[in-house]
Amino acid sequence: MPVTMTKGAFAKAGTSLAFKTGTWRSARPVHVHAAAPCHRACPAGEDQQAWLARMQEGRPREAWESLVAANPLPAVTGRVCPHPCESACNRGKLDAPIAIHALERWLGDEAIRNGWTYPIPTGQPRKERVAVVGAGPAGLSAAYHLVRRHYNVVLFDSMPEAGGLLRSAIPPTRLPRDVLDKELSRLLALGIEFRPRTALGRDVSLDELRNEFDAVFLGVGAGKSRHWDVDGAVPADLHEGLHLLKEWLQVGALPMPKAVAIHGGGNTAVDLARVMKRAGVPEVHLITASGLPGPDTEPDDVLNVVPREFEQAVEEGVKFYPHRTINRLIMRGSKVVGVEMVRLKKLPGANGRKTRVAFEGTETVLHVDMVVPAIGEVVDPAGVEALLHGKDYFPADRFGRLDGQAGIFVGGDARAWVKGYPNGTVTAAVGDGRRAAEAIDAFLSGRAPVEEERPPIPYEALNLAYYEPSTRIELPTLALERRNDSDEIEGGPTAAQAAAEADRCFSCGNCLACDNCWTLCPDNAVIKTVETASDGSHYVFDLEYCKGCGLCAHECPCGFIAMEAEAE
Amino acid sequence: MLEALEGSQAIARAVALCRPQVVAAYPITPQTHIVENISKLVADGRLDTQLVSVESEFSAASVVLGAAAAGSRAYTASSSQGILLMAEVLYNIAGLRLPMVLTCANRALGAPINIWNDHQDSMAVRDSGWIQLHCADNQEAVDTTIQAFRISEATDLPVMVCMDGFVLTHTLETIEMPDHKVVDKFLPPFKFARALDPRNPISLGTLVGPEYFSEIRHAQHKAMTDALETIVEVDRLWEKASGRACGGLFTVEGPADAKVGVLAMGSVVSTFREAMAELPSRKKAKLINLRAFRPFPAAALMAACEGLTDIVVVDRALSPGWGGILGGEVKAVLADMKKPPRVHNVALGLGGRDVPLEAWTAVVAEAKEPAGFRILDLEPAKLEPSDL
Amino acid sequence: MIEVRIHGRGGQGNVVAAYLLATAAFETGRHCQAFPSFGAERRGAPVTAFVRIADKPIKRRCQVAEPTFLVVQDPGLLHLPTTLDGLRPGGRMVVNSQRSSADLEAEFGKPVIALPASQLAAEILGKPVPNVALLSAFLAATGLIPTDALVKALSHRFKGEILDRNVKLIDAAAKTVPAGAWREVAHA
Amino acid sequence: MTETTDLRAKQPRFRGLEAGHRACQGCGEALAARLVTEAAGPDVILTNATGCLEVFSTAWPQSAWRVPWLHSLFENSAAIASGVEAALKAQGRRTKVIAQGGDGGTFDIGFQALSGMLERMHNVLYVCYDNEAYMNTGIQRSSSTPHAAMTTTSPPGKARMGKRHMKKDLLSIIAAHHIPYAASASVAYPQDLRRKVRRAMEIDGPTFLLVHSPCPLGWGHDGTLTIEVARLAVQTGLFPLVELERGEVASVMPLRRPVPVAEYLQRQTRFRHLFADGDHRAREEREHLQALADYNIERYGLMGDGDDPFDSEGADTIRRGGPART
Repeated sequence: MPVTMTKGAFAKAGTSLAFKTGTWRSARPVHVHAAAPCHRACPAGEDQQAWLARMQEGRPREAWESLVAANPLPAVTGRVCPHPCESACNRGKLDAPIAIHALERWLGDEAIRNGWTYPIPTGQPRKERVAVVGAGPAGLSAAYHLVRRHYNVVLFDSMPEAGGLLRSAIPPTRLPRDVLDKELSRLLALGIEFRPRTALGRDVSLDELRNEFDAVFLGVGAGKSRHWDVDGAVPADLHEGLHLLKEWLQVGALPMPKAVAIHGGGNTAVDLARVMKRAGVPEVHLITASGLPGPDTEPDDVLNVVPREFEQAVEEGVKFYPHRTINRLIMRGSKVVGVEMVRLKKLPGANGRKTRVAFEGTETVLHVDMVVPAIGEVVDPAGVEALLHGKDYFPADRFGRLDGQAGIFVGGDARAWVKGYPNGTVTAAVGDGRRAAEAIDAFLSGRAPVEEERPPIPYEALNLAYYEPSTRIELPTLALERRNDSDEIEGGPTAAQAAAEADRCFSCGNCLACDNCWTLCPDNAVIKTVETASDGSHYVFDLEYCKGCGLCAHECPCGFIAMEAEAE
Repeated sequence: MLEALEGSQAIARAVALCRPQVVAAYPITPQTHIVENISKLVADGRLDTQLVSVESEFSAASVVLGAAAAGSRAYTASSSQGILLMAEVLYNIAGLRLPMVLTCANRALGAPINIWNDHQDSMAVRDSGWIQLHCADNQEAVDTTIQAFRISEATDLPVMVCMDGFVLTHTLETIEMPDHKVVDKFLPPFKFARALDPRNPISLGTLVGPEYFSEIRHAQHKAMTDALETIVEVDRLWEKASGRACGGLFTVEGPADAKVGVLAMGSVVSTFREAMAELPSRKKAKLINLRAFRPFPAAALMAACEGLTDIVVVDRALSPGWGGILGGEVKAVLADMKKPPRVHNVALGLGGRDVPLEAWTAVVAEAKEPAGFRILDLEPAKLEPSDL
Repeated sequence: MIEVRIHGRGGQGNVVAAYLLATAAFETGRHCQAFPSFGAERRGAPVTAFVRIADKPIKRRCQVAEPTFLVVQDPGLLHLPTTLDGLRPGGRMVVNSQRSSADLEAEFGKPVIALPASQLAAEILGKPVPNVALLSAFLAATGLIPTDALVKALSHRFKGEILDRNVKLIDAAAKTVPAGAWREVAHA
Repeated sequence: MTETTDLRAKQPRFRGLEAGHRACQGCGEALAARLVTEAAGPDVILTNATGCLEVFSTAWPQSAWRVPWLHSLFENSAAIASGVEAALKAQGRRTKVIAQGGDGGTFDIGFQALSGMLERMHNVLYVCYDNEAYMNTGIQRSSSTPHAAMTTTSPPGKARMGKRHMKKDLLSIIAAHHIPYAASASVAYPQDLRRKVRRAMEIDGPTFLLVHSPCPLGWGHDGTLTIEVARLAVQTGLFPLVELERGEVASVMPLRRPVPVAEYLQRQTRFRHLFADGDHRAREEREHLQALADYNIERYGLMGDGDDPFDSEGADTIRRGGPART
């Protein structure tokens, strides 16, 4: 461009734009929508950061809609989930994690209260029909996600009502039945054909389903208690924990020993212990190989219940014996009069895998007149023997696919453990249903299933200078003396509490729209735009001028910006 | 109206007639009376201007720089060390092509400190890019001051009006002060196309690299040489408006057939004029009163020197180790003539030494001496033998 | 052309005296020039100023080396060798002094008009500033310019009561000298 | 015309300093000037002392400025601003004048002109971008260089530990002019900085703003860390953010948890010699700097916990959808 001489060498405003400083750059800033730790930790696949963002914006309905894109049952999981999201929450390293669990519950309750309906993405109706066996969390989730994909779904369950384990094994003190009913009825109203009282192997066979449907999802759960004995000894009047719990939930019957030893470290064990204690059993002992929640306990060694549940159980008088197992049953005839416990711990063995080692000389005796095993359940093989091959669980992959069984998908407690995809919780079952729906859709569309893969965002990637310390909300709990068989023990947050709590979210890995990059770029190379920034942020980098200093990346509070070396 | 006025007072009145919007100054002898008189005019409500009484000449020059850049007619005055303290800014004002007027009440430079008149100060900033106009008497100083604003605003070049300190600034004499209506008509309100204005935001004072610096300088040089014409034209217009001219670039006075010329600037010209008339002279000589020192009227001067055998250039300043500054320049210019006269160069009246009427005789007589430079009114008896 | 040199001390209004005299001349239609020999002197030090009065424009700007008249504002200055330097043959001086003119003429060998200018000024103006009284005496003796012109020159600087008192001082001072005694010198 | 060109024209904020300037990567001064001009808005006239800012913003025939801008010399930014202001007054224009300079042009060579401008009560906001050395000429010490810092004219060696003298307390000298408003600010606290600019803009009279602006090259830190280093200067107490009205302290940005100065020092190579192993002088100088920070904390009462209306604590904290709610 020819240069025009100017009197006294004055220059016109903003003409420096002709000088493209972008050529100076050796690294460029890029937006990296890394996965927040809460999201990565969520077995259901929720993006908590995303829906917390909507809450921060004051749009609870949008938050709920974002949430139910992964999990159709927030009012349920917001009560029963052990919330690994909170354990993973980066905020926990600064002060205390976001009370995600409580906010999920609040959103779930708001949806019920306001009659919000699921947003179904638009799409072409599919003519294929899918059978979903089991109306527990896995089956419900699979059905839901298939409906979202416009498939025809028939949902089978042996019970008269949907809910599976939610209804049969979780006390209403943890999950009030009206909440469950409302959540499920909204789901079933989506157009799912529900066939209750239809048991696989009894009322319908697997082959019939295979013939009638284009795909079959098995969310049959683990309904059969795992075999339990102590050196071959079994009390005559042995009752498994899950059985007792179901019986109490269905007919209100409960044995009333003077002292009971419950063996196990999961929700069934703890729920049953609390139910028995509240029902008036004088001594309730819980013996578990796991450790108790606390700073010194390894995450993979801790009692598999929500810490608050544990705390409430202690409050209510349940006595816990961690890192122990039952070494010997002390019998008088076929009646139990006591148990001998021994201390044990998970230690790395010769092959590096942790195994439980009992320590001789640490035996103690507990005088009880009843022993209840609650060490877990396995799949009831009735009707699915051909798929189980004598195993406890279906050896499915993370998408629920079974080797050599095209068109059959499994999820929930019924599938075997897959690395990175633990199960045994309601939320894990919801996640299984969601992934299976994707797998079924992929199968029926002749493609491979995909799952979102985003890099994690560690605490160190955040810039904490921008976050003020703040206090986590305290939730109301029913006073000890007012706890009974039916009233919910834990309360939810108020709307104001929920909003304040959501504000605490760091927004890990996602743009806060805080303007820092825009404000702090010395080169005016960050441009603010809602329309053009298609990556969920409000900004684009003007690479014509960006010198690649990296200041924006360093000052992004939520680690949304990374520097990427320019190609040579 | 004819008045008996002290030179400084007359200059203050002339400046006021030009309605400057910003005046900034710092006191220094012998400029002081000008600023005092302007301050009095402001105090009496006879001049509506922003009078900025700064903390140094450096800031005085900087203030008028800023004022001019913001589109205001600006004025300042100084002398001697003050001019040197301004020097850095003076180069800037010219380089930025900012119009304004500065009165230099010419004074010697220290050390040794000397408050009296010579031309060393304005000579020290001769290359700054300012137009420099010298005045033989206070009437010329008044008229030149008014012309200076018009020249400056027509050329976007700053103008330094040089008037001898004390000899003119502190002398009361008969002066015709122009009527304000005449001046208002002659000098319309200042409109500056490049004025700093948020509605048309330009950047003034940019960094210019080697690839363009020569061109920028060339443009400045051309503007200066073009200004020769403007100076003549403005003087003509002023004559039309007021009835008085100041002699354009220079005047040539005395017998037309004289073979000897004397070239001088400033108040000595006035003394020489009277000497030419009063003193019996054996040799005819012309007097060339150089008004425009910058831009230097090279071509016109060559033409005016046609037919001279000798020219004596009177310097009121000294470049130690070289000689007279004006003398050197005249010699350089006349060297291009087909038959250049011999150039004799004398300095006199340094540091306020009185230039008596008889100096004219000595200056003319210098034409008989070999060409070269000397301090004419040196008193050798006062020197140490080793300095002889 | 008449050339006058005024001698005084810093703070006595020496330059003002020169300007007043020149302005008075201007008021009568003459050309004039007045300027100080400005130095680094401070209050009390001897100072000089110069006045030229002519009927045609005055171009020379050199100092007055050979004055026709001296105005001496402080009698002590007469004892300085430079004060009488260059006074032309026949030149005269007006001196602020309590002594008689004859007394001073005898001592300095030049025609002198002496008057107690400081005393007069002190009485009439309330300040012992001798310059106006001396100028009045000078004008009265030379008849160079009517004293009215001096009043007019003063009127550019003073108004009201101060001007009135100065007019009284001019009258009083003029009466102390023989009017027109030096007329022939001034018109030579 | 690219997509960004179009977007650039529609930015929801005023740009006084446009892209395409030639400042170093991560330049604190460029950022500070950008923030100041943004807060000041378009109705201003800027002056600029010679220095990095002037050089990198106006390589003719280009200029990065979108507001009228005037540069003359190193030492006369305040004086030419006085002139511009006088001219505006004469013309009856209400445009505000902002004079800009670095620490060299303000603390040192332009100090007299600045004092004159303040004394004459010109309606000018003077902004000093303090990067604590002569950066334009290649990192020489100025009177603003902190004690013990290394520059090319205060190198550490056997006989010296960097700059021997203290950082000049310019703000106190400014305060002695009893001008209506003077404040210190930092690029690390843009909300606070912009608020102070707006405050100064509203005052009819001389105001002064000292903006701590890290120089990655001169201080020896990565351009990425410009804000972090500036933030630490504030959080250690070495660069207190204060507001003065008529010379009296009117408010300070309180420190809730002062950071030890070592956190600040060790991020910059200009203080590298203060971390030499086994050199007792290094430890002494570190302690000295800590003492200086403690002195500031005590002198300005930075350990704030009251509900001062000017309490700008958390000025750097952010929220979804924009800056801190104030």
